[in-house]
Amino acid sequence: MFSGLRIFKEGLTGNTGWSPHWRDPAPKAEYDAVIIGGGGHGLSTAYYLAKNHRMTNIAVLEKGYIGSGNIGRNTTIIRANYYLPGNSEFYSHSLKLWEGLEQELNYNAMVSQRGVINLFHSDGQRDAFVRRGNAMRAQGDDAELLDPEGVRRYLPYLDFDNTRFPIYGGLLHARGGTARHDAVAWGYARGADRLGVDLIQNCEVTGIDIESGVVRGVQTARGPIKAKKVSIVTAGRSGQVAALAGLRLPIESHVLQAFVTEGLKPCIDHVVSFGMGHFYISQSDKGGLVFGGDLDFYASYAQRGNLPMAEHVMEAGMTLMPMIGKAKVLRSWGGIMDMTPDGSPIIDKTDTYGLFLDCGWCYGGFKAVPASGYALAHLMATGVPHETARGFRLDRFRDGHGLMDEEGTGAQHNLH
Amino acid sequence: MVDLEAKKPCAGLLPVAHPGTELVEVDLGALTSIAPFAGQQDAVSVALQNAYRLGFPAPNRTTGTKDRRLIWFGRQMVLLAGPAPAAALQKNAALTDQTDAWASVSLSGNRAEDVLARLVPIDLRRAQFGTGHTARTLLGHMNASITRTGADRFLILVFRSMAVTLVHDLNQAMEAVAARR
Amino acid sequence: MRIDGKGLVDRSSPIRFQFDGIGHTGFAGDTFASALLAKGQRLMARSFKYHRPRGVMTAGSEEPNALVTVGTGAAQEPNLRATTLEIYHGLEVRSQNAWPSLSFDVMAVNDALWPFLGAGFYYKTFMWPRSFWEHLYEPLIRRAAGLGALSGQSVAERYEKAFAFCDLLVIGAGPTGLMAALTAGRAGADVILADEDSLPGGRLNAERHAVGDMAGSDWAAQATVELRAMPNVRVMTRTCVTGAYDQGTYGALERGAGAPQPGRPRETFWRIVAKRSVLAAGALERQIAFADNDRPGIMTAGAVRAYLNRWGVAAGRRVAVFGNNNDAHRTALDLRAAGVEVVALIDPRPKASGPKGDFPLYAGAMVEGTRGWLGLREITVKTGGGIVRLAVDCLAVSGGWNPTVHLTCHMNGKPTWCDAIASFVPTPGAVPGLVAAGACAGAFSTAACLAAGAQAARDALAEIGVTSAPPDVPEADDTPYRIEPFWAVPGAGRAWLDYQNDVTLKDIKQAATENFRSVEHMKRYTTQGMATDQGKNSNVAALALLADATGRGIPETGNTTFRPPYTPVSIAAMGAGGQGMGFAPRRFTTSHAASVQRDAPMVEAGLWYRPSYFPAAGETTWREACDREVRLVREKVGVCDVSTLGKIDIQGPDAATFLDIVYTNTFSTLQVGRVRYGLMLREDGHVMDDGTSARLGETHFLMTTTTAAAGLVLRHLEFVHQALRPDLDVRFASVTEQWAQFAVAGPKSRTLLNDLLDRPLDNETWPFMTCGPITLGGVEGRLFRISFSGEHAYEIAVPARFGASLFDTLVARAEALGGGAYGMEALNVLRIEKGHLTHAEIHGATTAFDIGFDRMVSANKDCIGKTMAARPGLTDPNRQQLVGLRPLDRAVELTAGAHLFDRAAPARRAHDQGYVTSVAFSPTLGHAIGLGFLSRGRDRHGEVVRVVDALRGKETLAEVCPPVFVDPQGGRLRG
Amino acid sequence: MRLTCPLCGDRDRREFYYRGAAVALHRPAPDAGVAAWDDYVHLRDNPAGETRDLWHHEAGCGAWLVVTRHTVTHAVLEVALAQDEGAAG
Repeated sequence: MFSGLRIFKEGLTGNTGWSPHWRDPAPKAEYDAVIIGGGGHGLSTAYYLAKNHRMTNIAVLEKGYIGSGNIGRNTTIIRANYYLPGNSEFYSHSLKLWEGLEQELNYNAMVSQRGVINLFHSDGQRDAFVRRGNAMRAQGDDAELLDPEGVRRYLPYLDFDNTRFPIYGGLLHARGGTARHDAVAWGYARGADRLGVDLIQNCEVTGIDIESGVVRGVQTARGPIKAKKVSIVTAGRSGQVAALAGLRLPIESHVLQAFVTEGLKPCIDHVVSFGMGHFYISQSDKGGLVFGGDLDFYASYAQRGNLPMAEHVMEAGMTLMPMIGKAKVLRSWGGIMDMTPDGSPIIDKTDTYGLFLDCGWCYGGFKAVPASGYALAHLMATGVPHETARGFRLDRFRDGHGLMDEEGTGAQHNLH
Repeated sequence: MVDLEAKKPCAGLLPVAHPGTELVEVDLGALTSIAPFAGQQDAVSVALQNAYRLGFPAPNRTTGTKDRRLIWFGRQMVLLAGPAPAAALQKNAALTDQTDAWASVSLSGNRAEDVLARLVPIDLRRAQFGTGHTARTLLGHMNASITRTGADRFLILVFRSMAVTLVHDLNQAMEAVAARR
Repeated sequence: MRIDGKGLVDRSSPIRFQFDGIGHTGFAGDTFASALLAKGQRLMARSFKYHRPRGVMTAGSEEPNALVTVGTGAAQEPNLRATTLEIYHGLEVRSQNAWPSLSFDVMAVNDALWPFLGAGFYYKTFMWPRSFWEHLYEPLIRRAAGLGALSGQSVAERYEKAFAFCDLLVIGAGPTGLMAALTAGRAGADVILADEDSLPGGRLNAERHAVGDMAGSDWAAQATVELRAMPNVRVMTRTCVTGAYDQGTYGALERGAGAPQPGRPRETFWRIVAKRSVLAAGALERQIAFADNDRPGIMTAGAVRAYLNRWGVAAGRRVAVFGNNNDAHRTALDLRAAGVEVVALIDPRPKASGPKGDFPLYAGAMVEGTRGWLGLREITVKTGGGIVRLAVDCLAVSGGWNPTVHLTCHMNGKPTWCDAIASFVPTPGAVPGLVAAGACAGAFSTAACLAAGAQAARDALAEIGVTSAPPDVPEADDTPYRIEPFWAVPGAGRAWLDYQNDVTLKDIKQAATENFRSVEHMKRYTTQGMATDQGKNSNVAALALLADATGRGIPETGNTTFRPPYTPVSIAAMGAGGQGMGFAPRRFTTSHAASVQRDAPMVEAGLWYRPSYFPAAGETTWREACDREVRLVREKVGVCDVSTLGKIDIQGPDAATFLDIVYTNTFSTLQVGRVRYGLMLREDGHVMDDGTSARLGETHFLMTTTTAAAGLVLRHLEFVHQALRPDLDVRFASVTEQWAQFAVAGPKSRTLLNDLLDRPLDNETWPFMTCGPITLGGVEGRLFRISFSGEHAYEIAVPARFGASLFDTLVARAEALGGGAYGMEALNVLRIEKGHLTHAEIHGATTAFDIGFDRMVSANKDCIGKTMAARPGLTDPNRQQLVGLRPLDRAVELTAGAHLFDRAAPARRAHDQGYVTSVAFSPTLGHAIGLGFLSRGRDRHGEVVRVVDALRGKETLAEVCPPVFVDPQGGRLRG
Repeated sequence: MRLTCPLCGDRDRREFYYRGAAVALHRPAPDAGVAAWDDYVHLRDNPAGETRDLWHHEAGCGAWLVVTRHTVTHAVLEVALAQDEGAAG
């Protein structure tokens, strides 16, 4: 049990009583269920399988180390500000899970509900944000419309006078905010481990065994493992892993860059996003400005970004809030995004009995971590989709029912 | 009846000069884009030769002189600058009047290359981009046509509506280059 | 302490500057660090977590400790490295992250609490009660964290970006880089030599090595002169290459020198494209972990030599040297030669034999601890003969040198462990086209560097077909570098690794205990290597110690990834040009000045500016103006600039066939001189855009697009042609900019035009949806009888040079007829009254079926998007369909973005039936009207729905009706 | 990233617009069936390796290009005009 008291006691006794946050077990020959991918979604799936469905003979198979994928390569934003049915209820659920996460896991993931403000810059954009805000309210989440003066009260440092696209107002989502990304992975890992889940690192899956349309297990770098149920939870590599089961997915992989500056005294207290170019920013508790923008736009697995997009992101920052100009970018990185034709994810069964998919998170995967695991665990355990994730069907593109194209950019993967 | 008055794209904006560079608006005369139809490029080339004694320019090249010039303008397209298009061209190519579509400026001076290096993502130094070379590329965030018309002189075209941004961007770069020494 | 006669600073140029309000004097060539050290000031900063007093540790951009703030007001710049900050007259420097003062910082209480603040302690507490995180814990943590502060004001200085191209980029101007640049320059290659320092030479300026028959620094100066004289070589000092990107692209940051000057950019961010590059970035010295190894006065040995040899500054009066390699020994010799007292040379290698000097050499000994809170006073040395305490004010430490491999890792390359130097070296080929040479490749002697630089340049040039003569490489020191790995002194106290982030050896061990054994886990759990130096000083040691703690070798332990930028880059530099209006081009119509003159507020429409409304005398609100403008169009005649709509010239024998492919409806049947409304789908079956196309000739069409989609549609046409139907003979040219086009709308529109046109119009030859050439005052233009307002209307186009003049003329004539100019607000009302659509409705997720245009999808031909539009989900009768909305209470307004619910249903998602897209007050009808999408809407005309705008706290009931409010039969536009 | 446009030469990535996999060149017949159209519009091989995709030299000559390149190394192997690769290819 982690607590302030424990820290105090350990501090007085030389910090000798700490133990591993999770075990490093050898893989067993057989599990009831195997989750491929030890990222945020895979770990939360394992946790909720064990916690909600009492499935404890399960393993998470991770190619590298726990949390080595996008859970550690994002801009740490959590929010429930989607507007289309399917997304709306899911992200709403996720935010509720975030709100109790640390107590649930006994791990401080620094969930900080500091408020997300989406700025808009024209009447048309305002109308679209009002539509969104009203959908959020109808879902039971919070949303507040800010006029320019309202924005100024929260964000006095924006350039209100000389910016290329003047600020018409903003949509405030007070319960949105940030979380410490790595700690989310570690908290779920520790939680799952305590419930008996085997977290197996350095265990790449090299094959998925299927007989007569039924999944039987997986081949791994550490030998074959039998399993009655297998889930592919490998956003960023979904296509490669799904191909092991003969699946071709509606996914194209793209790099999304993010940036962090040197530590600074507090200057940005919210999550702020610009409406006329992809740019969003917040300040970490350590003081670094964490910000990002749009995809690099070409299919890539390289986990690194290109200069033109980096420059574009910084130019957007300079037109919106030129007070950040003298902050220095310390580090940039690129995550690999599963981009789908409508910009929304997939949590579904496959045509192979016992084989499940959780993928296509585009660049909304971090905020979805709790609810994705919750929903996938439900689907794996019960065979039916969780009520908050019924919209994430794999076949929606083929039949056109329930597309969730929040951006309205259509079936071009990189435009979402 | 009405008497319409013509206004230039950069009216009131130019000229500007800084140590080492000068920017002026230029009047190129009529501008006509010529896009040969399928298989007609040779025919168009002959027509151009007959009408103006100008060859159909290869990609990234310009032919002609100040008064009559053919500027390669992109895939399957050249821009005729100066005279009105000869009727003979009509049957072999799509001709489109572009006279008013572009703001045309000339940047000159011994620091002109340095100025453009702040805005244009291609190598415009003389050894790479000599007189008679042209490029479709970017200038800042604007699509542009850039042609070297002399040892230290460039012809720059961007959309007419962007004249203010063109002059602003170039002027800023000219100032910055001048301030360097 | 400044040493007479030493160093490269200009003693004849004293420079006055301030630190925390106290005046100091240095010399031209000094950094802030060297000038302060010359005054004997060691304390310069505080650490991040424990607020420990800190002094300068290095002499370069990798400095982890001595970070300061410069300037005030908008010019305030935090987190500058004292070690690279060149002093200038009037420079004002302030310490940061300390309160109330640098020498007395109350937050240093954290240092006493260290047992409770170890690695990752915050993950284990601050969880109760839940609401305390945002309200108590987090604000406290945020205030304590951070380094310097931004001013909160907009940047006022200029920054810029630039492009450069070369055959060979040489990164680093030390012996390797200078020799590479000389070799390539002499061969005639196009060379850029970039170095982050203000003075080329690298370690040649910091050591006493000779090159050929002259001092190394003199050789560097001479080489620089030669290079600067070559027209094919650009020497870029103060320019740090910060990132390696694909296909030979590099990012580089150039700092402006000296005091800020008006007009002169503070920084320039370069994008350098190089056919080949030589990385000659040198090496960085690492520390040794021992108890309290972070006190002001403890520095790298190389830094002590640099301050001595380059800046003529003794970093202390009584100096000890502690190092595990022969290189460190030179420190003692250099100091002694300059007359500085060397208290001891301590080498942990039992068999170390050092240089002979008048100082004791302790072989097999190690520094166990130190004392001195604000500055080093004493070190404790464990020797074979027992513990020795030595009074010193400076300790020069060397744990060995780490090649600066960073750029070779920017494209996901992993460096290779090299036992000989106990560090990582670049893996060849990690960055295509880049070769690492000299110290950054593990060759540490000056002679080896010179040779490697020459060879690397020759090899690189050979690859791009440039031959070079075998270079004349001068002779130089070739002393072998001998090192035995030595990472940490055993002992109990806290031994720092990452100085700035206060990560100690204990933290690494605790991370390992808690199973953060992967190097990435260790980094993220302890924050090791995440400070502003990104682990340049400490990562290698930290992972060696992690390897030790986990019982693995260093190669298996692996390392974290170096990512761009190599040194931090200001957002203002990389985002230069974006501030203010520079973010995107501004597009102005020809009528802009006239609109502004008429006091019209100009609003952004994509990149364009358009007039919102034209206020008349006595009008105090936009609504008054808008209502008047709507009425004048409906009753008289209005003029509106519509030039921003996209116009695409389409010509060719197959033009008509082509349009049949991109439009849902048929254009091949359109008569010459006629215009038709067209609908365009994306291949996924949703509506892409709409607009009219006019047939100007048998093989000549003019397509119009919406303002926002002009570029997108042209790109789409080119795609369909080039990628799908290259067999069709058709050509496109954007003519949006060629024509200034104005809507002339209203019952008196023809009257107005007939006053102007050289040949008058009549309804027979110019019925609705016709087009043709016209002349006015001899100017050739085009006329289209089309209508977005629903009135009898035309759009008249003239070459753009006449646009301003024509607008003035049209407005004047309209005013004479009781009409006038109208803006975007009125345009919007007019189109909503008519149920015409914009991107509020065609927002990318609607289908032709949704907007009631499914009959426009021709059954007789294929078109883009047709097949996918037939998917069951896109033709589901339950889809939300376009409807009109009228409030039951005619006095209330509707609001766009409100959602629609059944009259009796709660306003919850499960009952959501649709939403309002566009609203207007209709002066024609005298009440509010709206357009929206409603589930099964077309079947529900006459029903009453609940319209809920929870955001605005508004709710009303509205009647569902057809989406055309005015003149549904279209009599007005045909009349 | 830089691409060598067959018409303009070596150019910075910022001049180009990216569309997606070159599968878009091979538009199915209207009656090809649901699966063929789903394949065309939605499904992707998405290789971690060599791929062919479509780019538009939007800020240059206006040509649509088929680029053969590697999605892990970003090496560009070939750039061809879409007009030559399209319906025929």
